[in-house]
Amino acid sequence: MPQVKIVARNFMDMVASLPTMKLDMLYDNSFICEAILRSLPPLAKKYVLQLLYIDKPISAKTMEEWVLPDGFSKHKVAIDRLIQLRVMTETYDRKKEATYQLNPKFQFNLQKHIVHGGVLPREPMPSNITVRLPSLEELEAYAAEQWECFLLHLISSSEAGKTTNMSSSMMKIFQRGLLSQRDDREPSRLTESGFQFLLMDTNAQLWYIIREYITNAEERGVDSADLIAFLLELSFHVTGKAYNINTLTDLQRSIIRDLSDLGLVKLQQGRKEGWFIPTKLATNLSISLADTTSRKQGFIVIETNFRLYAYSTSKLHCEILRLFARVEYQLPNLIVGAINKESFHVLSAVVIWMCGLQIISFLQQNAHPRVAERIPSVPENVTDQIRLWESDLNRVEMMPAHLYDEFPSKDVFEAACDFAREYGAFLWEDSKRMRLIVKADILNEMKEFLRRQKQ
Amino acid sequence: MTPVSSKLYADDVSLLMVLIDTNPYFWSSMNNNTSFTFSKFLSHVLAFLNSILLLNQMNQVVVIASGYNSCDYVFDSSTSSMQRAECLLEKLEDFVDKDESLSREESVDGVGFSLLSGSLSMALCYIQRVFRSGPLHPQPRILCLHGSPDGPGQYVAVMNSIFSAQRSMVPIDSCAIGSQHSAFLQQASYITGGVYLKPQVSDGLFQYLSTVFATDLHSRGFLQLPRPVGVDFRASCFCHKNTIDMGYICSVCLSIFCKHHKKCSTCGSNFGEARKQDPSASDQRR
Amino acid sequence: MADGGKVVKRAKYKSSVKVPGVPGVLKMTRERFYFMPNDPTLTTKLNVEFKLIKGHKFSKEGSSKQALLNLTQDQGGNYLFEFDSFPDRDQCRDFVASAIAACGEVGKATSEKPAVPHDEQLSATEMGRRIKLLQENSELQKLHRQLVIGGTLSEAEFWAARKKLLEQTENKKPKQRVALKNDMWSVKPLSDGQTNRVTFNLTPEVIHQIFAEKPAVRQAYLNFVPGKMSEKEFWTKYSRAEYLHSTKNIVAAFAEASEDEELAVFLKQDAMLASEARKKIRRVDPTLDMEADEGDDYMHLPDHGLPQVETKEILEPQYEPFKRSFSQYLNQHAAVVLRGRVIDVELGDTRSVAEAFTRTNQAELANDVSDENAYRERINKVTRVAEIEDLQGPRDPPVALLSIKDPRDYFDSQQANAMKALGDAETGIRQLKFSVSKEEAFCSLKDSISEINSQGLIEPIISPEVALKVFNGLSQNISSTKYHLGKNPHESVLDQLPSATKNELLLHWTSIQELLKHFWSSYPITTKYFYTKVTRLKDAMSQIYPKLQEMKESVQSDMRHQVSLLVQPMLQALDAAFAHYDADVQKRSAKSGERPNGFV
Amino acid sequence: MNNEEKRFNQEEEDEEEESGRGREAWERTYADERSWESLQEDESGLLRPIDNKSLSHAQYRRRLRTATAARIQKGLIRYLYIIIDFSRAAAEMDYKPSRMVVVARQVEAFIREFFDQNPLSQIGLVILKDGVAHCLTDLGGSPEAHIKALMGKLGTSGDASLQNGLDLVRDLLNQIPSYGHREVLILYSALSTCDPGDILETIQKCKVSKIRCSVIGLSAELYICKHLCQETGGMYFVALDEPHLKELVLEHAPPPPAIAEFAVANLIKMGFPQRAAEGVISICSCHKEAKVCGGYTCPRCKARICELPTECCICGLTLVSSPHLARSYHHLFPIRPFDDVSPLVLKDFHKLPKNCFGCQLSLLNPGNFPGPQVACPNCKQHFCLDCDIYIHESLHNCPGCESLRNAKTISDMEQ
Repeated sequence: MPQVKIVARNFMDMVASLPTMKLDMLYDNSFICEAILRSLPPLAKKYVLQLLYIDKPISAKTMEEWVLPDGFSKHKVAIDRLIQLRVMTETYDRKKEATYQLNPKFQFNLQKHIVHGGVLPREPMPSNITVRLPSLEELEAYAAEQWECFLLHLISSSEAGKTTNMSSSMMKIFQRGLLSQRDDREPSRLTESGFQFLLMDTNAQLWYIIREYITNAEERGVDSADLIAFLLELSFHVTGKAYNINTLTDLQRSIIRDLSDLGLVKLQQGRKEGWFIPTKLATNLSISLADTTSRKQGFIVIETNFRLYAYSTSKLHCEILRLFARVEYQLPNLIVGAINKESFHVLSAVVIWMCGLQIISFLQQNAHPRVAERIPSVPENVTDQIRLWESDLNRVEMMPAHLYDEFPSKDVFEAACDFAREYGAFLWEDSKRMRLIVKADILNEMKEFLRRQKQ
Repeated sequence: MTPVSSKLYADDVSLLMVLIDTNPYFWSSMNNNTSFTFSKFLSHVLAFLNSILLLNQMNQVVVIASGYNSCDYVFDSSTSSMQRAECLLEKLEDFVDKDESLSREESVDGVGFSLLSGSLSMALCYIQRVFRSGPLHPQPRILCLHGSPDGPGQYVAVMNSIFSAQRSMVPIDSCAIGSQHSAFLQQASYITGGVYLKPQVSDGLFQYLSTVFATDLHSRGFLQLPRPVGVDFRASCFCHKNTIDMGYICSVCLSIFCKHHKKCSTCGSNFGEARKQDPSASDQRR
Repeated sequence: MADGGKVVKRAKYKSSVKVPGVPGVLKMTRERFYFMPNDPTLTTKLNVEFKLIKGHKFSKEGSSKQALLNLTQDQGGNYLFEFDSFPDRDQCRDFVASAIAACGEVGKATSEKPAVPHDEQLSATEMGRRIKLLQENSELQKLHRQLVIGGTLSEAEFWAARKKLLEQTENKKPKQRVALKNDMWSVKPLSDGQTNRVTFNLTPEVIHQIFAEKPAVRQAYLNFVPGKMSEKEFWTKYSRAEYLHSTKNIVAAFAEASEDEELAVFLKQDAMLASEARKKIRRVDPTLDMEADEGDDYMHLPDHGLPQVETKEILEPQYEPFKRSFSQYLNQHAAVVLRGRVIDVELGDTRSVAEAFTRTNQAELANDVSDENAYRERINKVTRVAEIEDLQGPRDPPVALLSIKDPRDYFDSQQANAMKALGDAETGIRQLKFSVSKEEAFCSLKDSISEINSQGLIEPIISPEVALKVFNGLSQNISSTKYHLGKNPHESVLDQLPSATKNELLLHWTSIQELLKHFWSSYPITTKYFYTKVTRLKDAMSQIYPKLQEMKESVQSDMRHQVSLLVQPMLQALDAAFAHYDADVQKRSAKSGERPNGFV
Repeated sequence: MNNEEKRFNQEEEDEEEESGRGREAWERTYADERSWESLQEDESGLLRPIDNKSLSHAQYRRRLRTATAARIQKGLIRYLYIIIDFSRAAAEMDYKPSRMVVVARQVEAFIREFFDQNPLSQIGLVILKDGVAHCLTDLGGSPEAHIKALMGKLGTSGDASLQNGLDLVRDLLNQIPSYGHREVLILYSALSTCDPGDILETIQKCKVSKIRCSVIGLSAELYICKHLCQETGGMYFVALDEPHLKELVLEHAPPPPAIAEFAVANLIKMGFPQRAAEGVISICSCHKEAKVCGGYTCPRCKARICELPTECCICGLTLVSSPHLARSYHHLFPIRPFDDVSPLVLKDFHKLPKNCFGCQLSLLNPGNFPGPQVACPNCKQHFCLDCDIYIHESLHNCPGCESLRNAKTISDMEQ
């Protein structure tokens, strides 16, 4: 599945990739520990929990006692993960047996958390200072809008209504891999991964972007560890509460600004001081990709006659639909279109390689609630048809070849055919009209051969 | 591509229904006989609940107190504002008051039994509601932290609950606090595929909880949890109460007798004719 | 045509392969076979018992040779038959094979224990089935040889336990009588495109139906065949008539009929039906309400909305008899179906069927005149049906009431032994002696709650030492149970054993199972017969016992453990049986001869 | 006249065909589910889906009333034969994909439910085909065996003969001991029975041998079926559609009330085998394979059995474990049906509980006034409709009563 290379890797993979001493630093604040814990695979979580109050190293054997024969792979994964994240340290006792022990900082923090509860990274501002804060709904809307506009910029800056102040260099970085541009004259085209990116749900997209953001932090002269720390921290702020900007370092301020463009936070300026309001996007950051419950309300109804109704006001949706459907007309809150072979092939022209399943899953994930409860939410005949189209897209394979004709004589022709056959480059012959098609790669040999035939 | 649902919901998200035994007589007996007081118990349990909530922000914990005269919900993490188990303390206090007000007899000889069947039934109802809530719901399991002896009157009710749980594939874990094993819970865990455990070191309750009972259903596929000591499913006869491996069952009320009677002592029906089944018939039957 | 019981084939009986041989019919039953030459004047009739037949040879198939079957008699002589086709021959051959075997078996079975009661004389087919089973299932054969031939069980006993098996092998015709086909039979003329030749195919079933529905045809058949015309001619004529009808060209029909009076019989309306109908009218169920379907919307169509069969144009009177109404046909068919299968004869030969029908008809007509009980039957049927359900009260019979005295019993039956199992009943008792007043109980509870509430959880929740201790304890517990679980519970132990041992073991096992089944099923001992049987069984088992023992020793050391493990349960089972036997014997001797109640 | 009937509905089928033929298969599925019928117009003239929840609930309650009116004996030990009509008529397509398939599906579901509710009972399968009755499986306690056999034998042909079926079953049921409740459940597709003899006699015979015959028709009501059920004290219903059919079939899962004249009390000899000790190997007599530990040993003949409940295949002793008995106890102590809370009470809803006692679901409608709810006559607690159904169909005890010591004692006195 091509998807894997685009799907945003877990935040924690990035954390894990940090150098050890940075990691240990991270574990100083408890909410990072919490975040890390939550990101662990189930088995690992359980191990942490059962070692929570044990301060002696536990031999690997004892741990394995618990594992069932068919659970060993999982066990391995869990243990590796723990060690990788330095949550657990592996040491060898004098009997050369591996023993595990919890990272004391980590352990302490968790114990504290369990007994006293988590501490908030910073206190929200008292409501008397802040002018009326946006309600959660408004915040949602704001976040969605920001994010969408950002995406629009990403795929085609022309479509985007309002501009973002995200630096264009930054944009370029994000677009890298998603868009491909032969040269500046023609508009850049969506790559396969770009297409898949669009079909991913918001959190996945967010992850992808954030990852890009972090990975190239260094070249902006930002320490990725700090960045990660801050992002995690951010994710533990309470959605919709206002936090004073002055509590941030300059670096964090600059980050915040970028994030506000992505819709992770909303910036507001009061009389004397400004504050930022984390949105849901931000607070979801620490959630590992696996459990994103932020399900957007579906909006697409597709009928057995391939007509497609999308109850959406968003430009982005329209753009996405355009990718594979012929949009016929567009009402304020409704996009009507149809999927058909043509539009499909257009798509295949746009996207170098594409996956019908991708589209189907997109349709399923965004099915309108009324259709959603029907099984299947997308009619079989549509899904089947899409698969068929796809299959007959990659039915033909092209290869460069040369047509030879006007052979002087039958036997020369025959000889040529045989020659081509020997090289395994023979493609097609028309014996009575004496025409022959041969793969391009042996062109020279053919030339040479034919010349020899001449004499 | 992985199916939508699995992508959206982690497989270790779990709904934990905890039934805590708040039988005052039992606890005061514990206070007298052992060092393991109710407050200790509470702090262990609360810590455990907190850690469960910590493991996954979508984990859900519901606590039902099975008291001496009544049962009630004391905590539901999905409704409570803060994700901390300490919230249950106030409601627990109210509950105990209510429980006291309900009780009639001034004092009971012995420990008496808490209303396990009631809390079990409530827990199951709640779980059914979660099931109804849609395709994406946390994996429910029940954990009984029970100490009081089993209440004879409750047998049928408890069994019913157990079977209902089994039908909807909800495992019932049970941890017998106190010095006494519980036949109910043992059967419950055995039948529903849960874990039955009786801590040797009562002060280590938290360790037991976090090591054994914190395991989510997904991980149980890979882990070997304490297996129940062989549960003896032989019955014992109504007439002498001694265990039998062959007996006579009343076809009307299914009461068990160790030897042949003329009349059923339980439902009073007469065992009339047809006592002999002719061997030829029995022969044909196989 | 053949069923389990007999085979009938056309064949030539020859003294040697060269001679042409005498054409005739070879008929085989389980016990004997007959040969009837077609030409009755000839004297080469045969009637031989299979007992005398020792073996049979037959010619290779496929080759241009004739299909020969050669039955060799024990005292030299042999019977040589040539069949029309190899399939025929093979059928007979197989039959002969089983028949010969059967005679042998029966001989053995009966000769060995004539003493055994109700060893009923088996029908040949039954016998055949058993033989077949034995041939197919080698294991069963072993068992059979060991137990039946070995004299432990009687044939009957052996098979009684295997009714199911027998029924499975039983050829697919169940003993239930099948009703007449519900769907109407109509000869569909299958006409191949080019030639205007029309073919009808008549199966015995179809013929049977024709006879049932068309008395006249039946009558005609009895009159004409074989005297006037051959069977074939008859049916072609009939078919022709049917064809004419299907064309619905009455005039043509009339024309043809006037030439050929036999044909006319078919074409004319069925006179007998008419006569019967009149009688039938009297027998009509009075509750049958002709007006019932008044309202139904098909009433406005003529002829109950059945497809129009009659041609509408006016016909001269002389054509009248040739008109045939579909509804007539329909009703007749329905009547026949409802009457059910009145005759019960081999559908094979047409004549007997026809005769049977006539006989039954006559019978009906005869007793129909004064059919008292039929009349009464009709009356009480009226009373049963005439009532209008809506006016009747609910019919449900009274239900038995239940009164449980004390539900607690149900608990105790559990509690008692559960506690025993856990081995700490006494602690339970200890707990129960202890009393505290309501106030302090509840107070202490509330105090501890508020305590927590005020100064939070007790820290540390748990001391590292305790935690470690508990954890290790649990781990040990786990590892210990793991060990108990056995190395690989999945793969069968049997396969580890050397095949010889395995087979021997299994053989013993099966025989023991068989014996035990019979042993237990023959309790309670009600008759002398069972008594003897049980003793017989017991002896047999006690013979096996030592065998098992020595087997245990015999196997080499590495396997011995498993084998002994496997053998152990068998021995236990046997012991249980013996113990039960002795106990029963004592009981019987104690209350001398008085039958024990149903519970052994 | 069965032919006529046959013809007529034949023609109807044809018309169906006509109308159906125009469309593609996938279109027809839409036409068949009749989505437009699940709409209704509200007072403001808007179309909205019918909430048939309350409707079905009312229906369910009616059933409940009749079911557990008084404390009565139930046929706890049942010997049930399911006669399935796989005649030509079962090939009709009015149920999708065909009657046969639908029936098979329902029977499977039924068998599982049946053994869940009556662990001590046995089922046998009989199929009507080609005018005769084939005994598919004979009485047995393992659901899988039956289901496997059934799924193997799908396929329709010939006529259905009620008489043959009944005769066959009667012979089989006459062999079973007297305390067992003899039942027949007939799933009948055909519109006619095509019998070799007089079926009325057969029906009388069934009545004599105390066989309770119930019929579920798939096409239309037949007099003969109705007569049969009336005579033998069974139930006769005709299914409207698949869900209805399912409902009707599952209604036979709980044990029927024991009819006074039929009921024969008796003591049944049963064995309570112990689980085999750890590490014991032995050949089990049911599958003839060596089993390492696990499995049970017959207390009488020491044969090894794999699972319970069953009949020892050596000595024929019925083997159960105490939980299996316990499974049936709830039939002995049924809970009272809950009462609907009358609108009058709902008027002053301030003193009513806000949440369902069972599942804590809010009982208030969006309009913040109480929605439909029921109350236990014994403990007076209020429940939501879903809990009501769950409590009576699966749980079998009232959380309210169970969680009130005093209320409990009251109910005990009543017992």
